[in-house]
Amino acid sequence: MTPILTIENLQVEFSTPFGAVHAIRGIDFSLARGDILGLVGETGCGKSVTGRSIMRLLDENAKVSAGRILFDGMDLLQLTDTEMRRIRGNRIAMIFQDPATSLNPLFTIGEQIKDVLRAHRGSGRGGAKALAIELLADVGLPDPAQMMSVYPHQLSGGQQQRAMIALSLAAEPDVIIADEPTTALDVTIQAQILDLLRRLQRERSISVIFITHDLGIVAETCQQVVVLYAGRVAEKGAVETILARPQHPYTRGLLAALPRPGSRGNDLRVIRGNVPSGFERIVGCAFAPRCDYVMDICRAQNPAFSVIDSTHHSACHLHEMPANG
Amino acid sequence: MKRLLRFFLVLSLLLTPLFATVAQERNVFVYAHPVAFPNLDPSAGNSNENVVMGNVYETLTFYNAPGSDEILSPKLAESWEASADSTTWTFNLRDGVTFHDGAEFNAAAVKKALDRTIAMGEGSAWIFGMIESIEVVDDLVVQFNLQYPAPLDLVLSAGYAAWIMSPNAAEQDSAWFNDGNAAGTGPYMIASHEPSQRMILEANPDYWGGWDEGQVDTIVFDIIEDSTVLEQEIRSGNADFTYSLPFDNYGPLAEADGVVVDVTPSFQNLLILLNNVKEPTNDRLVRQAISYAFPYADVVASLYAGMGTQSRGAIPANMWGHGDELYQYSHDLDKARELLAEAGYPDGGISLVYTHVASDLDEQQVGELWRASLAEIGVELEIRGLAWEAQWDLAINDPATAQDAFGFYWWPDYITPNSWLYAMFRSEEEPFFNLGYYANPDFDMVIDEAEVISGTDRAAAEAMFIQAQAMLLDDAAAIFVVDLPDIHVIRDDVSGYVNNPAYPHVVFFYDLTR
Amino acid sequence: MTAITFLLRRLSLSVFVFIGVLILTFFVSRVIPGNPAALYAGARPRPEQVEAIKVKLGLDKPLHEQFLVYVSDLLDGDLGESYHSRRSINTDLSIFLPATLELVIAAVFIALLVGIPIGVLAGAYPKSAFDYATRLVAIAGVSVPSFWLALIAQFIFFSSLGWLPLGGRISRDASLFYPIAAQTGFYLVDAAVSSNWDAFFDALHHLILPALVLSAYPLGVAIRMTQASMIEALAENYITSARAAGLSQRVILFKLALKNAIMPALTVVGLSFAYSITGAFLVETIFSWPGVGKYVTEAVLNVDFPVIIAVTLVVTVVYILVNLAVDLLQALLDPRVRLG
Amino acid sequence: MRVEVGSTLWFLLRDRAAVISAGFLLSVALAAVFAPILTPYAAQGMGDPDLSRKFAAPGIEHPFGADGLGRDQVARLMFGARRSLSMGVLVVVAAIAVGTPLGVVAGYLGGWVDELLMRVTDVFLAFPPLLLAIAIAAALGASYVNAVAAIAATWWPWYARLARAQTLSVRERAYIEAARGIGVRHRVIMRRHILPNILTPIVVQGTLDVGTAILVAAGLSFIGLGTQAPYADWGVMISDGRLYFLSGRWWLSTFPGLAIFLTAMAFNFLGDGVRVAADPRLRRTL
Repeated sequence: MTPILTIENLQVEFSTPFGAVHAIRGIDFSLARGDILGLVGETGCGKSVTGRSIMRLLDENAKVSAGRILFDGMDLLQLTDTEMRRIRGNRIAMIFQDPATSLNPLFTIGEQIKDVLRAHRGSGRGGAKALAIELLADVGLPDPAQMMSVYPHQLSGGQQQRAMIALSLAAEPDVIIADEPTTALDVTIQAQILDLLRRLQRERSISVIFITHDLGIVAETCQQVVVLYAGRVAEKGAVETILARPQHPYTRGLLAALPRPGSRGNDLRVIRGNVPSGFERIVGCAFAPRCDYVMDICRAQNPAFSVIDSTHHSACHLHEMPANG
Repeated sequence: MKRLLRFFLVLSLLLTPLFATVAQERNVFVYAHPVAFPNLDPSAGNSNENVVMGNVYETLTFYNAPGSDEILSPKLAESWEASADSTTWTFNLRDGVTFHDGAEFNAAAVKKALDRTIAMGEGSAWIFGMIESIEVVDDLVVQFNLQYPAPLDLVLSAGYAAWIMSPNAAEQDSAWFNDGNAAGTGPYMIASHEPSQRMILEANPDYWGGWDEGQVDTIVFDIIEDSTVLEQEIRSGNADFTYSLPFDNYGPLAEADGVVVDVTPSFQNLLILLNNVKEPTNDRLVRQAISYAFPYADVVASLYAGMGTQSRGAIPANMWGHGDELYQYSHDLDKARELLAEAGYPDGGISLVYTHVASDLDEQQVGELWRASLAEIGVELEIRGLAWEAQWDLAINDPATAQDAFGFYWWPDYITPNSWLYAMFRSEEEPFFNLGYYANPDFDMVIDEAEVISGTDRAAAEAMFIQAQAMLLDDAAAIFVVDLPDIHVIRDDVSGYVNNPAYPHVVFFYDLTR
Repeated sequence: MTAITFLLRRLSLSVFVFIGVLILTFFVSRVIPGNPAALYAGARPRPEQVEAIKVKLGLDKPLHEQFLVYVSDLLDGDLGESYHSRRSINTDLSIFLPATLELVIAAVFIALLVGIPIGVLAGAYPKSAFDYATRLVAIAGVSVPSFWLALIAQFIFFSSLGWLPLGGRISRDASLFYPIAAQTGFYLVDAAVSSNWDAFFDALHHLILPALVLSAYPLGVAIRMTQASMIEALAENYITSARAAGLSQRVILFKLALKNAIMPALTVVGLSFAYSITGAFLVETIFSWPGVGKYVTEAVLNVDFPVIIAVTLVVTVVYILVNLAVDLLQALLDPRVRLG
Repeated sequence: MRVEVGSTLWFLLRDRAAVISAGFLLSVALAAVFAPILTPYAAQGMGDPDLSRKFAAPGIEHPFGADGLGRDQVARLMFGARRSLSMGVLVVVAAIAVGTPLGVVAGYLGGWVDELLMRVTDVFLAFPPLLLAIAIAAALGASYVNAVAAIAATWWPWYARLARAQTLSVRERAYIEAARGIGVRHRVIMRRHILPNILTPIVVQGTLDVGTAILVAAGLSFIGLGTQAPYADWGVMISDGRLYFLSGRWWLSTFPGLAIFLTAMAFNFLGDGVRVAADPRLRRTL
């Protein structure tokens, strides 16, 4: 089965008055149909930029300097603005981290859903309304008909995110990119939203890219995982294998930092040292300065992917060492 | 609603040509008027509303335009006579005249109207100060008893306060008149009035003078304060008559098609009162010196575009009391220096303040030209523009802090030389318009005597008024700058227009045809 | 905060401001040099007339007594009479105020109609040629002296092209042959409700040029404010999410972002409204527009202080009301502010 | 918001419009200062007439023509610049000089002093700006100085407000608390510690305001409440020329109007540039 979304050698740069910032230094991964793929890494690793690159919603000073994003046989990077607009929301939708600011404060939930329906379905008024109410019911909002005329600020955080999810589902997309959709929420709510997402993904057989810094959520939610570090893929593969047998020292570090079940874990900075800045030209492995197993080659040469097994890849010179085979 | 709307739209389109034909049947005359009408009460108004008064109301006697054989002609009075001492005047009134409101014009109406004006005591009502009582002798005969001899026939021709309104109107207050109501005997009636914007007069069909073919029957006053707009209105033919344009614009305008620029002498002049009390202008020599340092020819030629004339004495040419032989100062800087030296200022070193009405560019430029000339004899002139009342206030408060030179326009309430001489130069305990504090007992004596005999022996009075002016010139009490021209612009298809300076800027529309 | 407490607080502040303005204007205008009684007496009054009028007008009384008299008249709704024309100021203002408001509203309307879309586009495409052109236009708008622009506009549209009338509010023909029945004093409104379309178009024809000239300043302000708040609004997350939902640029700019951007822009409308009234003072004179500005300019030249005080008070009230209306409108537009 | 002068200047220099504007303003100022040397018609610039050149049209001798008293318009403009420019600057300086101390006092002391001062500014701000200036100028009498005073009287409340807001933001800072703690007198705290820290935004606002102040001053002069004859500023020149503007003598009002327009624009561009350059958050829009 061909993946629905394939990213090949994606590189993104930001231009600033102080020079270019390399946010993504060449990443590859693909999303299989019906899968949930977790994209994990620390702040600044490029995971959100990857999501926005797919949607082509990068800031004006950012540019994709190389690579392809293949979706359903098209390279998204080659589409015209109008063609891309027809993809957004319609074929690929996005859910954001902070529902409070991602919903427009001045329009009712109903109006915002109808805007999306109008943009992609061109549905008649009555149809759009019925559809919207159905969606609101589906995402588990109480009294959906009344929800139509409610403003975002009148909802709780969890309700806002449900509304946001309804919005993203409105045009029945094939892919949803969920960018830290639960980070801003309480733990109990977080679980509810994750349940909701999983249920909807199953029922509607949507493929999801789940951007998060929380390996715990990845473990509960995803089938595939891609670990990013400093704009590069450190390790990728099926969730169970990677969680069980992490190969990359960075992934190991992340897992070691994972809090025990029940406590809330969002501080991953227990690995010593700092993430390299985007301004730096990185020679060799980006993780080398922080790596406990660093070797000379790590400082000289960027490691290629080693195939651990058919679904598991890791970029580390350690794998090339016969002793560690 | 929509259908109704459309119906009216169609209706109005259909009616438009109809209105146009109506317009052609009317003989409309448009007076683009540069100022609003301050007070439409005929008893109280003494300013630019006179053009309305002069067409809606009438006076008993009428002051003829210069060039006529007689000074006065009959209007609502057909004839009149004075007692030998000119303290009792009898007027025989015109028969068969009715007011616009239907009331009959008669002696009782005249008495009621003038009694009202005198009782109110506003505006120019003071010109009737000599009247002791008014008696109705007969239905059409009215008699005035005076406290002292005075030329009452002249007084009653005045362009202010002498109007006769209907007895019903005489019972109203000023507000009633200012709302656009009126009831006179004149050839026109007020049809509509939008204050400060527009007034429309329509012909009084029952006018005692009757109507002929071609006379204008509808008068539109458009109040347009802006001289640029005025000029464009008359140029384009939108307006038929206007005045008060910048002097420099009349030349080019006269060459435009369809426009006549009518220039005649007026009874108005510009003078600069000099402070006769305060140092250093209390010195006659200094006053004479700065009089010689005034660039008369430049002012007349440049600021007034050659259309005015340098004044000779206080009284304008063409008016009785004007002296053709009086001394005229000229621009003579050598003489000015000489006089200054004689006064003890060999190198000048004097600073003077000249005030003028802030919005009056002519008065301002008079100051600017004078300043440049004074600078050459070492006299510094500060030019200060003020609101008229502020300028006046500064002058009357205290001679010691008053301005040294006061730019001042003067025109007569009724046509007598004493309007100038008494008001501006007779010594007073508390000066009112004698704003230069001129005080000369000899001068006072001459004009007082002249006033007494002016009702009976006008020639002798005139000689004395001229003699009094000679004293003013000798004392250099003021700088007599320019006799202003009356300049009116009128469309050339209108005939019958004659300017009458006794009624400034009043057009007697009844005389016009086209 | 409920609507009622909000309104009450604003109103009580406004009353305070109004009293302050009243006191300030009254005393400033009484120190103006000049002789109001002489002004009232008309051209070249006699001394006794001036004295009589001084008594009649109460100008012989001490200043604080004059003030009390003025205030008690004001409480009766009487603004007094002009010393120059002796006309009731209430009557005058009932004619002149609608004229000015019609002009100012037209100008602000033009400014918003043109300025907001331009500001939206300039905010949406920063650093484009359009953005730079817009900056130039906006700065030119707030930098051009209105009275000079009025002259230039007359020169172009009246003298050279002959397209528009030089001044006035309505043509003579219209007022003679199809006069407007005065209801509100707003000619366009009065003509429209009475279906007097000839007069309507005539009045409109007269309104265009002064309104355009007067709109320069608020246009500049509207452009700059809309642009600035657009830039801010477009950086918001909900715009990103709208883009992610595939909404069209038109919907994003003119529906979603604009509704958010318009509120800061609206507050400035209150301010630019006041500026336009000020601008009208100079522009009205040039266009012979019979409004408050022309009225008060003449009053100043004549030192006619009852008019100066009255106009100041009335314009201040209009200004306060406009700002109040803007606040209320904002509250209505923003569901986050609860009204009751 | 204390900003380094150096970096502000560096960012300012990157704003081409601001640099051009500064250059333009500098040359106008130089023309004003050195007018007596630069024009052969200096006496006319000061008001002396030359009736032989009355209404001379623009030409080689008088590039901008001559006015109703024959005075060279270039010379009049140069001498007029002295008044127009200085009026704009003086208005802002006077308004800052009055408004800033009041704002600092109100913000620092708080309480009833604050309440009173803010209500007074409310009153002043409720006036349509030109109207109050007109009334005050009429009360004081028409002159250059009085016009400046009248406009400044309507302008100071803006600076009082700004200074108050800035004072409130620095009042609670540690070093000021400390100074208060060791008993430094209020006056000293305000003058030595608060004032220097709030000056930058006030100066920025001042630069932005000069253009508008020039416009308002020109407006006052236009209705005759500003500079008095024989001197002229640009507003007076427009006003004098207006009578003849549509009668073929277009040059009288056109050039002084352009002078005001360009100068006000230059101040606005410069002010805009300073505002952006002094504010690190706005710099990225450069």
